[in-house]
Amino acid sequence: MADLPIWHYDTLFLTLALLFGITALAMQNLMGAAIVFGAYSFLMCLIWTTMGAVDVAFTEAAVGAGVSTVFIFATIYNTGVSATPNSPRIAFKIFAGLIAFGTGAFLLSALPDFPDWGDPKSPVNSTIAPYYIANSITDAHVPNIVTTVLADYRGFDTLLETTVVFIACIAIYSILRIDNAKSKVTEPDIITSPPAYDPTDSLIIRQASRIMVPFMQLFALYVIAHGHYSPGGGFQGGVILGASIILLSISFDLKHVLQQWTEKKIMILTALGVLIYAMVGLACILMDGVYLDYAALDSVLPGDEAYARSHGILLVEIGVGITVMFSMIGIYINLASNGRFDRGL
Amino acid sequence: MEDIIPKFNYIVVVVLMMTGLWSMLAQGNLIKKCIGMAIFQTGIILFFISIGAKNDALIPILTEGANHTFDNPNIDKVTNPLTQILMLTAIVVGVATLGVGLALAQKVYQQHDSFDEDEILNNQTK
Amino acid sequence: MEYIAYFFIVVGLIFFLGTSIGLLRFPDFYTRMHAAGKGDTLSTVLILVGCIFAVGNQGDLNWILALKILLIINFVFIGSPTATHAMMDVGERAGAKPWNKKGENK
Amino acid sequence: MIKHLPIFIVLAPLLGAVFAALTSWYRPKLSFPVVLSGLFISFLSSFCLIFKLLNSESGIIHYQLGGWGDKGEYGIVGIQITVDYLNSLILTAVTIISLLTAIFSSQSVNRELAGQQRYFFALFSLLVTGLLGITITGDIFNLYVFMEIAALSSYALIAYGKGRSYMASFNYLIMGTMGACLYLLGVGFVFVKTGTLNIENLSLLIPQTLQASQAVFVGFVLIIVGAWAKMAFFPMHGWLPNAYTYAPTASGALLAPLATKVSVYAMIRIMITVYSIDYVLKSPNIQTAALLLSSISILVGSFFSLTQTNLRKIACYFIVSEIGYMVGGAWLANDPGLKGAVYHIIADAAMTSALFMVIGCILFRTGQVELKKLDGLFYKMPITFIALVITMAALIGVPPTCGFFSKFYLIQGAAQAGTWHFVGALLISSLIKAVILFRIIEIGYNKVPNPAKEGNKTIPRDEAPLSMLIPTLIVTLSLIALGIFTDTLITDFIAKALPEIPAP
Repeated sequence: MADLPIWHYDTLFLTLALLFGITALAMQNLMGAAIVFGAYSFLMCLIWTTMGAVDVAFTEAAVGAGVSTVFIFATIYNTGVSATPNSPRIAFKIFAGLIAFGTGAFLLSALPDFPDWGDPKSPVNSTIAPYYIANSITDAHVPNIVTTVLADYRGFDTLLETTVVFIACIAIYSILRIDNAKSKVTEPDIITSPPAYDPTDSLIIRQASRIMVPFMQLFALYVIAHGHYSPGGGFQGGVILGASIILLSISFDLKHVLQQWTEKKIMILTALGVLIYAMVGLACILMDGVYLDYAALDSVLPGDEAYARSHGILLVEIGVGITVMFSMIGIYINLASNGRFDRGL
Repeated sequence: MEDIIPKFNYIVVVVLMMTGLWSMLAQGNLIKKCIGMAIFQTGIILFFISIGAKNDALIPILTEGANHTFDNPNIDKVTNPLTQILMLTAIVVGVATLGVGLALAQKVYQQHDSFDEDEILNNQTK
Repeated sequence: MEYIAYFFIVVGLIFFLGTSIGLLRFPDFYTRMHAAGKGDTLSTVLILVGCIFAVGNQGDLNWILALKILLIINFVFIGSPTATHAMMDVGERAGAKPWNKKGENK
Repeated sequence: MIKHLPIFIVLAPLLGAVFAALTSWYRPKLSFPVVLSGLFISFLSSFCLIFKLLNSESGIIHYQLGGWGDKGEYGIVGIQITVDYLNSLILTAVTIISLLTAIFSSQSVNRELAGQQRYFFALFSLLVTGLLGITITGDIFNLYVFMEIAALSSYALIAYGKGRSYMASFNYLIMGTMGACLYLLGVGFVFVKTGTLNIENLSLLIPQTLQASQAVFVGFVLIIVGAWAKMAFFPMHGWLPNAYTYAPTASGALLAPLATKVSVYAMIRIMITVYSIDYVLKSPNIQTAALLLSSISILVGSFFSLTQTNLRKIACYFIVSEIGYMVGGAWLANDPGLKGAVYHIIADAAMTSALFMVIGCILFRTGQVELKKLDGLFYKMPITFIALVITMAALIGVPPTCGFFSKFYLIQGAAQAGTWHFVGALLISSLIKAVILFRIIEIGYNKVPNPAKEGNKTIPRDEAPLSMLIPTLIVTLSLIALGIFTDTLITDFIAKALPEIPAP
């Protein structure tokens, strides 16, 4: 099996993925489109796993197939399902099709110039990347090279990426939240506690999620902490943690979650995650290093310089995890309740 | 044919991306636009992952194995980690954009009771 | 060892085939969900059991991995039927009528 | 600490935003000063960097994040941020304008967004972070991330406008994401052939060894088109007027001068540093197309501005036409053209900023900026009106304002390249702006009989509050100051920033 070039089993997956993508866009029922889109994302995970990109596949499984599908559901729940167009706009569609076709042809014109798929000597695989592979262990004692590059070599990207998630959370709060034109900054009204037993709620679902959620959270913490040695890290763990809360709010009632996770808590914790990351970087400056140079933290963290890097990576991953978890919850709460914070999906 | 087979994946990637691009441009439904956007982004991610793939290579997590050791790994047998990091970032950026897009779509729906672009335009010019 | 793995995986796939056929051929929502829920859970579990043997190394089971896969089986076992139940529940509330022999309600 | 100045430019507004989001829950009043101090630190850092740059021999300051610098045969393995003559100016311009806009907008935010301003300044600061990041970064992928930071925060800032702004913001999101995706794809195509993302390493590789590569060329076109979508260049300009018109005053005043200009900077950076002028000149088809599009862009922007009745919409269409100036100037790919384009980035940032601030002042007092309802504006808000006239004069290109000099260079460049349609478009657009200026003067000054004379209706003076007026005046006067110091700017910075350009 291992002798086959990569593309042998990828061809099937790729064609299927293409099919799913087109189906998702062609469906008139938005709910169906969202489901097919989720399936498409899972297929993408498979493709990436076969290409050896486990971390990406993990993230896509948690983010693309999991959370974004739920986001689309929440939106559809608050709006309408059907997507029957009023006007077909044939001419415009053909025009757009021509643009897309032209762009595609232009992109494909570069095809003969490309290295073959899976060529280990292609420029991408032989310029900087070997440095990471060869030095990840000596620089940071981290076998998962993706983690090292993510949080150390290109740590600045990750700081900004965390910021992007933070922005998304603030942006959605500021877009969707409905203020009752109160000029005073107050907590949203205390939400009355839901009835103990709601006949429309299923006991089975509640119990099942009650069993699942602790394990999910445990697993998420494992993913964050064990990101040095196995696929995963702050993002994946954070998303799973967020997803566990989202599961609770789906299976029980959004009110439960809203009671617990007020806007204040979510915003403070989301900001806190970014702050942890940025502050670890600043600490490096204060200890005579460059920004995000965890080796400068050598004197406070145990072990030698490489271990200092390893611990620094862990610290920032925790920051990332916190931000991602709470912003996912925040985004979900907003999308599901349509900014009203009283009821929802 | 000889030229095409090793590069078949790029063709699929391009078709995927163009499907997404087309639906971002042409679809009248806002949610469909969002889904098209996500598909476009996945296409780009797939493109990046494919250029970093290596034949018969292991995942970028080093282990003590038969053909390479911990301190001195066999570079040709480890998938390129760099493209993967870039795409991790791109995925997260993608979901953030999707969230904001959906939030805006909900607000638009509240105003116009429709996801259809033409209808919204009609409502606005009324 | 390898053959045990193959056996489980093949049996799992047979069940999966049954699931797919059932999903397509059964007449109404409830029977379809029945096929999907039961067949899907069982076949996933069987394939995972096959995987336990497949990841073993020359006759020895890789215990850590086996434990992890067992945990996955556990969660599939909880999650999949619950999801099916939830969909059934929603289907009933949405007014999907069960099929009967006269074929009144399709 | 001097060593760390480059990172503080980006970090200060970022931390300001985070702290603002935190403090808004405990001391809501503190969140504005926190953001302001972040912007101020950023401004100070960029200002100090200019002097450091002038004293340095190499004319370039690197800062390698995480200490991951050049590793011999591998190249630069980490992310590097770079300050050189080209971007130090733009960094300073962005920080100054954002600082002034923050001061300017505190009042209007309190009034327009009463009750919802909690995250406004956090988002404001994050937008500035994104813009500064685009300007300062030395890594093409990092640029993409910064682009998204700026974009996401601007979607939210525009959506603060309520009403029609949601749809405008959604359209902007779709167009902006498309632009960012095309950019990222272009980065991918470049990456395939080079294997590195660092601008400095790329600039060594591409012009020398990869001139003929089709993939690199496709990457070039994709990056440029992506940047065009972000800056609302002609065929993709549809989102801009609505988005900036329906945004709240404060968002408009920040976004309009900076967001598009920074994209232009990114395009120029890719054109002259990553690829090279040589490369641009060797792809004549793209050059001709770009020049033609910029002429059309200028004309479309100008003519549409003539048809509008809302001063804000007019200003938005001005942006579309000004984008044409800069893109056209850059694609002339000769010495005066590029000088004009780079100079115009700064000049236009100041001009647009002044224009939107003036509009903000008028909006603050009168609540609307419909052109025909501005009668008697001169008597009501004389200082604001004079500022408006000066700004419009700068946009037309009346000496000694900065607009004159940038246009001078652009026309000189176009004449040198023989691109006469660009010259024509420039002149026509000036003419149209002059028409609009006279219309404004007509309405604001002549339409109402002079209230100072006896017997006429008196119009009470009602200027905007000082916190709005002073930033407006500073920016307006800077238009003249920029014009006076053109020579210093061009010879000390811009000429040094541009590479050797082969004579035609």
